[in-house]
Amino acid sequence: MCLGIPGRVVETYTEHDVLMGRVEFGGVYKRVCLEHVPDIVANEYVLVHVGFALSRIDEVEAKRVFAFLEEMNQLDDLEAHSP
Amino acid sequence: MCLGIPGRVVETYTEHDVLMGRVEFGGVYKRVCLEHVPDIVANEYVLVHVGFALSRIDEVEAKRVFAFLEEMNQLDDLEAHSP
Amino acid sequence: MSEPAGMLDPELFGACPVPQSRYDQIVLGHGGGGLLTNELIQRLFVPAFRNDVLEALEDQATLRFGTDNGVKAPRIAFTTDAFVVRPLFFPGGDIGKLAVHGTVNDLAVGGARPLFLSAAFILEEGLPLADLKRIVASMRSACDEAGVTLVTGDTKVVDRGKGDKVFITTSGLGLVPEGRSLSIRSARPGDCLVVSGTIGDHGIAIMSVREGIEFETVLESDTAPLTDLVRVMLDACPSIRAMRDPTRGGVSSALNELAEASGVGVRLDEAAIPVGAEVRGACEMLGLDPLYVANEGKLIAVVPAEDAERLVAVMRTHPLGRNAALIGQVVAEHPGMVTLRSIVGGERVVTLLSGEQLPRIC
Amino acid sequence: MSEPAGMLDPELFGACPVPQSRYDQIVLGHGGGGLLTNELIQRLFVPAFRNDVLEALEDQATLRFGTDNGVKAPRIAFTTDAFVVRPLFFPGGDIGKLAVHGTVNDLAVGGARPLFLSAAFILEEGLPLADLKRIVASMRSACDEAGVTLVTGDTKVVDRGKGDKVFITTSGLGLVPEGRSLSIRSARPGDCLVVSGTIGDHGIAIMSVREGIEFETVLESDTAPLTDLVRVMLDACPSIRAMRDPTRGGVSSALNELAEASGVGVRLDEAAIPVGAEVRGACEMLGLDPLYVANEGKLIAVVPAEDAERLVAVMRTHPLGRNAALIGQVVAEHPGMVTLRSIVGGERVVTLLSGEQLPRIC
Amino acid sequence: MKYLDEYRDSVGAEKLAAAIARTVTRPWTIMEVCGGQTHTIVKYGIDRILPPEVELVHGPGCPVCVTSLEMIDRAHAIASRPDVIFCSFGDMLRVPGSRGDLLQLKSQGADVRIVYSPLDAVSLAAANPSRQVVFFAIGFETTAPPNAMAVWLARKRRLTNFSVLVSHVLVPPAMTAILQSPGNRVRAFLGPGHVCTVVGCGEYEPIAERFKVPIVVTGFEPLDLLEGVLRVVRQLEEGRAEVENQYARAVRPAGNPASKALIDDVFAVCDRKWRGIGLIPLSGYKLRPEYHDHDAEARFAVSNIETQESAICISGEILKGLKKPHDCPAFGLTCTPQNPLGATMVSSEGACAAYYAYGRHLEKTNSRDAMVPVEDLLPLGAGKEVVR
Amino acid sequence: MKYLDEYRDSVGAEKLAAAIARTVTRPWTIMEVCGGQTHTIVKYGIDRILPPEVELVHGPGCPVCVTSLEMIDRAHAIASRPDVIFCSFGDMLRVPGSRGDLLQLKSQGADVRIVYSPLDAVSLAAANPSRQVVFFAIGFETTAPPNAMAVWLARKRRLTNFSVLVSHVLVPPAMTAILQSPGNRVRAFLGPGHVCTVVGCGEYEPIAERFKVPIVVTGFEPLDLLEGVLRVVRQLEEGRAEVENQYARAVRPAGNPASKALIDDVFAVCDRKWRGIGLIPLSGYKLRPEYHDHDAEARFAVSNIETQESAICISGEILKGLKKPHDCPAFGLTCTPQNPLGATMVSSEGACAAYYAYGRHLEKTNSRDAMVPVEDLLPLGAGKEVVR
Ligand code: SF4
Ligand code: SF4
Ligand SMILES: [Mg+2]
Ligand SMILES: [Mg+2]
Ligand SMILES: [Mg+2]
Ligand SMILES: [Mg+2]
Ligand SMILES: [Mg+2]
Ligand SMILES: [Mg+2]
Ligand SMILES: [Mg+2]
Ligand SMILES: [Mg+2]
Ligand SMILES: [Mg+2]
Ligand SMILES: [Mg+2]
Repeated sequence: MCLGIPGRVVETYTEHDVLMGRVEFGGVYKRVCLEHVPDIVANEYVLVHVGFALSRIDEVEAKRVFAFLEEMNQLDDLEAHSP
Repeated sequence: MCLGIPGRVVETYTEHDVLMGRVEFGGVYKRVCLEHVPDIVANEYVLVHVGFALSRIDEVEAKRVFAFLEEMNQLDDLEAHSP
Repeated sequence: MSEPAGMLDPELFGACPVPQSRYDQIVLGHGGGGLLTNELIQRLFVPAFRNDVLEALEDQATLRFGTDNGVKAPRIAFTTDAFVVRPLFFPGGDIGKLAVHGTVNDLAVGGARPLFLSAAFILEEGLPLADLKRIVASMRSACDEAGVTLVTGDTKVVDRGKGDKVFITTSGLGLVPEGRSLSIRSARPGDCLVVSGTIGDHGIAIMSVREGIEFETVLESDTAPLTDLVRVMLDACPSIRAMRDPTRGGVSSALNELAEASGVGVRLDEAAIPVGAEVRGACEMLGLDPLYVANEGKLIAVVPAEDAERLVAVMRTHPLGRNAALIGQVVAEHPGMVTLRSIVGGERVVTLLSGEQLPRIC
Repeated sequence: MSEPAGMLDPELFGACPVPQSRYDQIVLGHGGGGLLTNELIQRLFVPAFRNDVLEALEDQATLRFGTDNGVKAPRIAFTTDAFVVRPLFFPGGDIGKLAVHGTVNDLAVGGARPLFLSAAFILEEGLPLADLKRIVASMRSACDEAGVTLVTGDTKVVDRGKGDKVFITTSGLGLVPEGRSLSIRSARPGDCLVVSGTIGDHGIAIMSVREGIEFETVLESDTAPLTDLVRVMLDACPSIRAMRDPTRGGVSSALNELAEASGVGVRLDEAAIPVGAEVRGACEMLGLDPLYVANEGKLIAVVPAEDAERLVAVMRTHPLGRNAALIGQVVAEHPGMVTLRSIVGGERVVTLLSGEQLPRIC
Repeated sequence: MKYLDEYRDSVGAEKLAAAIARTVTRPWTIMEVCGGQTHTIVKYGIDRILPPEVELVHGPGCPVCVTSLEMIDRAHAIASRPDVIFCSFGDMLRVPGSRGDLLQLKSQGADVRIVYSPLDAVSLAAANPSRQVVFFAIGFETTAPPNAMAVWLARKRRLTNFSVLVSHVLVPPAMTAILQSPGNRVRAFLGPGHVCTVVGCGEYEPIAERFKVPIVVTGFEPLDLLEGVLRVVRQLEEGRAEVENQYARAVRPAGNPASKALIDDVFAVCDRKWRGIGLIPLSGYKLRPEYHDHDAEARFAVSNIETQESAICISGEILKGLKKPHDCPAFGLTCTPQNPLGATMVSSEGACAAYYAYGRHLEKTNSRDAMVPVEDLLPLGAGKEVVR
Repeated sequence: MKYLDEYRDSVGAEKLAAAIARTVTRPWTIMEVCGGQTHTIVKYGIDRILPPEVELVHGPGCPVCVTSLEMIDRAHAIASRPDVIFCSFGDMLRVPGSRGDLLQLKSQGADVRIVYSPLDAVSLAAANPSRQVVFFAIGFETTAPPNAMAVWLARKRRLTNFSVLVSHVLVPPAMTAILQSPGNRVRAFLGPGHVCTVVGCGEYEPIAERFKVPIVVTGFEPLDLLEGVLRVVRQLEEGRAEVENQYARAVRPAGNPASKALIDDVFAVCDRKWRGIGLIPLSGYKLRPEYHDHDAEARFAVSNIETQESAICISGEILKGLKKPHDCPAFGLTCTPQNPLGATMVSSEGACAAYYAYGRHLEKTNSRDAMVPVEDLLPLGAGKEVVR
């Protein structure tokens, strides 16, 4: 449900007292409502659904799955080396 | 001014209390308002302007120009014969 | 329909060849086949695409394809027309039939044997499929009747309100026999003009079912494929110099184009022009001139005077030519202009239709 | 795109070949190039016009005209397409340019040398003449670039609200060299599929300026005439079996049609398919699949495996082929069907677009 | 067609022309008042078969081309409204106001429709209750009964969404204005046959008497016109100035009483501006106050739109018979049916348009001259709009 | 693209799949609640790289396909009005109600428009003050903040011509209904990542606890889904039933407080009918009375339109994870994306449509079977409309 994709905030502005922004998706720019990610700053990423930012993407958390994969790699190496 | 052509009344009827008729123009039929030629009967000719009959065509009067031409013919004959 | 070269001189008309009438937007008259259409073609399309074939402004382009082996290749006639007629179904025909006949006839009057058609459909959302099916079936039978095969096509759909049910563009290919060369540029003073039948039938049939003007009479369009009539004519009378189907803009446009292209005058005899009783009635009623009303399934031929009587006689043996008539002459006077001797003996100029035909109050 | 004969068996499908989806009226999807378009063609147009050339459902018909003298005449390719693109002017092109490229490319991918075009215009009242002039000028320069001559045309005008500014139907004629025979029926298991560049650029460029979806980014259409690229390809690689320009319905439609027509399976490698960054961004944002997005100025070629690498190398030397890539194979399995190996190794079927592409919420 | 074909006979025409030639002894200038008659004259080339002594001049008898620029501007303002279906006779749509013609407005999206009859506009109003249907009620006395009938019927049918923009004009005041013009050359009139079917011949008696001009109420076919000319010439040669009725097959001396009564019920006489001529007192009809609810001018508040005509063209003098189209330096050059500058070029009935279409221009110019450089053209719409 | 491409890595996918295979010891049925996740699974063929013990079943997580037939009929009734511009997300337009879908209605002349965002519909209302602009506000919790923002903004901007037809649905009540169904086989959930960005993870704790099901809130890319499955399988194998957050890069445990506050301001919880499932108590949002002026259902008086669904398809059981598309005799035969009979075929996110599009049907049928004789088809719109 609910197509949501990460986009990079390029700039912010207000319109009718609502926080809006220009957000980039792989080189394409779109107007997005940022009212619910009020602390966002340029170059941060937001998760956008129907032109509305639902949350900020957390860069640290984003790497966790790779840390986990890395662990598995080391596990593999261990297994590979210990017979 | 005021394109008007003779048409043959085919049938009459009333619509919204107004006298209307089906009028033929050289094989083409058109709805015409006959309210101002109230005594018209089928097969008589009316002079129609913008879907409205202005007057009945008088058959006797219609022939007058030809009578006049006929007179001239006779005149011509006379002139031709009398030197 | 090409004008004397000077008429298009940019020095004379400014660098911009956009039509210089009072319209800076398209109005219906630009599609009426008369003066505005002519201006659009002469001032916008011809200058943009300028090339010999297009500038001839025949109803079809005649092409010769080079062959690898150096053999003389056949001459191929190529034509296209868009069909936007409303209503889609009318007495005597429908848009599909018209789309086949129109293109077949443009080939035939150029002396080509029509062989192949393409059809591109622009459909408006909401068109009942049943209507489309009926149109397509009608096209098929028109193709069969005319002896052509529809070999390629395309379909596009546009939003509701951005089209009008169905538009069909057909293009046609035909084979031009070696040695045959009909052209509206080749009329010569002394030639005779022959029409294949009564004029105005198609245009009045369409008008008779149009909103706001409807008659209570069913008038039938005369749309028909002219292939066979043309064959009979050319067999009997190879001296025919040119033919044209007087469609949009009527006889007036076809003859003005001929007069322009050949640099000759045309003189018509009003009393000789065949007009059906109902077409006359409708024209009188609406204040229209049959010379400006569209035809489908009729043609005008230019023929040397010595063959004219014989041509008319031959045409009258064909169902599509039974009302054929000699309607006028090509003259050396007033080149580029069409005149008409009225039934009471006066003379007038038959100009191109200005704008589109509108019913008149006066 | 023709189906196994049984699919059209009237016993199976009833006597009425009208599309039997839930629509009894035309909807936009019928023009989307996907399943509904396919149904319309298969169930309405093909049965009505039934003949060998049309049923081949190539993008162009290849014709041979008999000659009087019995000499073997050249083979002529004939194609038509209607262009209804909105807006008229878009980044990287306009409707006029597209109308020339589209028809030139249909000829080129059939192996023909494009030579002549016709153009039929359907204009809506109120169209600024300046816009028409701009479109026509663009057509002329597109013709010059592609080496074709526009030799005949037509113009019709429709009432305001009965059209949408300009529709253009072009038809094209090209010469097919003796001995050359490209056909979407001739793909063989083992063949490779090559695309000439990134996909989806044109469709996304058009979408990017469409009301309701506008991006704040100017994406350029990739519209281009493929004549020269095709020439280079065929010179280097005469073994090419088929080509197609994946326009409406995108790569998915082109390959499904190929699979159907040749009775083979197609297997794509998602990771190998070139997609530009911005097209990817736009597709992610709107929930679209680039495989279904329209292209202009791109082609897909089917080539025997042994020549594939060389073909890609040759294409990359051409400006229009610099992103050429080998994207999949023809297989004997699942005939008539296109599958794709995803970037994470799973497999799925790439069906025809169902209806038209709509931005998704989910 | 009966009552048409027999009046288009070339043998009869020759005889009548010969009789005229036999009768005439010196030059006479005769005006056919009506545009329909002008049409017949040029379409059939009738003036070419008349003796040189007889000069026909064309009167202000085209209802389309005498409609004032400001009335067209008002029509434009009304038809521009999205809630309006604007209905008109076909030939009125091509007449340019200050901001182009109604066909152009239609091409820009306005709902402008051609009707054959004003009664068709009433039916449209009934069929479109949520729209405002406005009919452009132009015309001479001839068109007054159908237009009045439309208004009367709309009121009777309680079609509150139907209204008319009235720009009716009357013939006798125009004839009087012509006869009173300095330099007037008109010595006799072919009277307007169709107008007289409605109002009869009585209104013309005082004019004939006061100005000593013969007036022959005449029909519209070639033989009618030739007989009309013959009768006028006879009067002139004999020094008479009477009203005669050549068109008795359609015209009763008293006109049509039912029509006159309906006109009286719906319309009142008013001053009226004529394109090319200017204001003529008591020369038009307006709606009576009882029909105020169906008055488009009031409903859409457009009576404040007033437009000055440009002084470029000589159509006023042409309408009065003082000049001919060829006397105008713009004729066929910057002024063509495609781009008309004045009243007499705007409709195919107008004298300039008729000359352009039917060959008089052969003598001086060529129809292809219609294509002239844009620099030479006047700005679109020669008028200047004043909104107060 | 950053935050997308790195989660679509085939090496990582293989490793995760291998880890799952190593972990699993017996069969488990896991439901991904969300249609977006279903989409990823079939698009990337993820279920094909999972060990056979792991069965993924697809939940009712497509907002388009769970919208009730009667809501679509109400939308149809509103969009049919000539004064209305009806705006919707693109994929909603293809969903058939009793009288066809909104694309068909558009093809018949209705002004139906696709918008990318509900805020675009607000702009349309501002740009078209003389029209009624109605937005079809469907969606799960994810779409509630943008929809609420549209209503809030319209009120703030006094756009009295803007209203919304609300058909919002909520995930937790649907999960509860599934777990309570007789014959339920679902032993764990991949939780709806995007829903949780708004509402957080807290609402799922009671469900995990009460029904003893692991719930791993999961993202939408291949690596997300594989990690989600791995985490679920570990819990299952270890006998745990906890709420975990795989999608922590976007989901805060407490969700988005601003979004929750706005939802509370604009919406109130209500009972809601789900297509294919039926009424689930307290499973939706409706507008609060304070926003009554922007309620399209009230404004256009359509709440009396009620429609019974046909009993033909098994989409309800599919939505609850009890059956798979192939268990339906209509799948791929009389029911196709072209001619969908039930909720799960109507959107490309629906389980039946996803199977149809992405290859599960390879096993049983052929896409060309979509072309079936018209006799075999059900009448257009399987539902029956009841207007009270
Ligand atoms: S030709 Fe034109 S400018 Fe001259 S008088 Fe006639 S209408 Fe006026
Ligand atoms: S295939 Fe169609 S009929 Fe069968 S369950 Fe799915 S939606 Fe219902
Ligand atoms: Mg043609
Ligand atoms: Mg033609
Ligand atoms: Mg095509
Ligand atoms: Mg329409
Ligand atoms: Mg022609
Ligand atoms: Mg093509
Ligand atoms: Mg094409
Ligand atoms: Mg043409
Ligand atoms: Mg439009
Ligand atoms: Mg193609």
